[in-house]
Amino acid sequence: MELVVRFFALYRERAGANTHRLELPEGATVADLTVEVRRLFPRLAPPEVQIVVAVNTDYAEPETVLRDGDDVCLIPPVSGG
Amino acid sequence: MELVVRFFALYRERAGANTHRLELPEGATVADLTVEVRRLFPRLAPPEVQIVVAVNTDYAEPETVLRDGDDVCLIPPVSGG
Amino acid sequence: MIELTHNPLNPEKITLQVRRDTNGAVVTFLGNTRNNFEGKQVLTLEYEAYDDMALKKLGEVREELIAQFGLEDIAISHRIGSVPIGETSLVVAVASPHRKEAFQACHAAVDRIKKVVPIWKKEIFQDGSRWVACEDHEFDPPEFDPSEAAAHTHRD
Amino acid sequence: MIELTHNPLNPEKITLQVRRDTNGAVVTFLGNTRNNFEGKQVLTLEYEAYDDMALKKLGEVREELIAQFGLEDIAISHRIGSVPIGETSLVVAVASPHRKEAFQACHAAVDRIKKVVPIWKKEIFQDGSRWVACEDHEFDPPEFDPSEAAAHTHRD
Repeated sequence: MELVVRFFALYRERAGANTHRLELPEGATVADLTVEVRRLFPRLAPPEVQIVVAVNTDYAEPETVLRDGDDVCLIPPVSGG
Repeated sequence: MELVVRFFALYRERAGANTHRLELPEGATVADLTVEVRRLFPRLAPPEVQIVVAVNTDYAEPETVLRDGDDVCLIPPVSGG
Repeated sequence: MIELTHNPLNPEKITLQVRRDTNGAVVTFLGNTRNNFEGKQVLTLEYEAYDDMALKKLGEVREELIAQFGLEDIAISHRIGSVPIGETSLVVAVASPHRKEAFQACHAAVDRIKKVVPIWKKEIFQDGSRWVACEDHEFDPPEFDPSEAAAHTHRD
Repeated sequence: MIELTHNPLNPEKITLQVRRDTNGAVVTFLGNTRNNFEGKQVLTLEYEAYDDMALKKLGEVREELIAQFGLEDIAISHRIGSVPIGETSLVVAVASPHRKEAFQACHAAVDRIKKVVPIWKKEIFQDGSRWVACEDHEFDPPEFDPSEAAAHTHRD
């Protein structure tokens, strides 16, 4: 399964990219995705900080199963207002 | 001691006047004044309702002693806003 | 800024009075005249103030809350006289570095204004009128009802 | 009304969106860009949003609070892009028959927006910049500090 992950704000700057194309096995979860993201971008977030993931414009739990074509975004701590 | 008492809003309507001139003995208190006001205007407020008095633009306690020339106003329950 | 006026209020102008580049948060309250009282249509409202004392009490409320909440500024403007339905009778604008204090102080200001400032409003209906007492309760029943009336002592 | 815009916000226009003749109380919050962070001069702020999700989450906050507090309406407008110091980045306007609900709902709306809506701000200094994390805490220390960073998980 191929997914395009989008980075915003702090994560975009640390990744040095707006998007990244990932290859994940069928049945992979959000937790699997963040493991892969941490491997590819070790400076993205310290290990103690949960990388929050949005799938199709909703916050996703670590156990959420990803599907081909999902809109996947990495959400650094928000600071609107 | 002669005092001019001012009425506002509901009290003005019930008194049928903006002001009333009162004669009170020297040393009279706010409580004495409200007794006299209730005698003159029995429909102003029911006996169970405290008539609130402002003296010189501050709320006055019943035991406050009045002086000649004081600005005395009767304050019905407020409802600004 | 403290103001009593017979003119329509300009909430934006009043809010601008308190804004500074150091404010993170500005909270503005608008008290608007409503078109009904317990289902009965209100045609207009009449506000009356004991002007000198009202301005003094508004100033005291302002000073007390600035001190209590560490605010930058508060502006209060109250309209007096005839206020048509849907228009604004009270504007309170509070500026603070942080939003929690701005919300709390603005709410406290409105509560205190309604409790201690000598301003009265009268609702005008098709077939009569009534002076509104604290917190929209009836103060002027046709016959005195002690249990009703006793609740309306409005001092602290 | 829910809006993300690159243009300056017009608080009065946004507040007018929620006003009805049945409203007794309207509370408006303005979030303004501040000129300093811990004494350091901020030159300007840059706001970035994940637009689709931000609009969806703002809509959810609006619907939830209208239901929870029995409100008449809420309008939320957030500015995106470069916002000069002293200008408004967020307007939340709440209309309610009664003031208590208007104050509580407006405060809750701002708190929730800052917690769940994917919008980020960056403070630009003379000599650098920083992404602000929840509640104005530093999220991006030069070296990772677990005790500091762990506090910034921002999900419910």
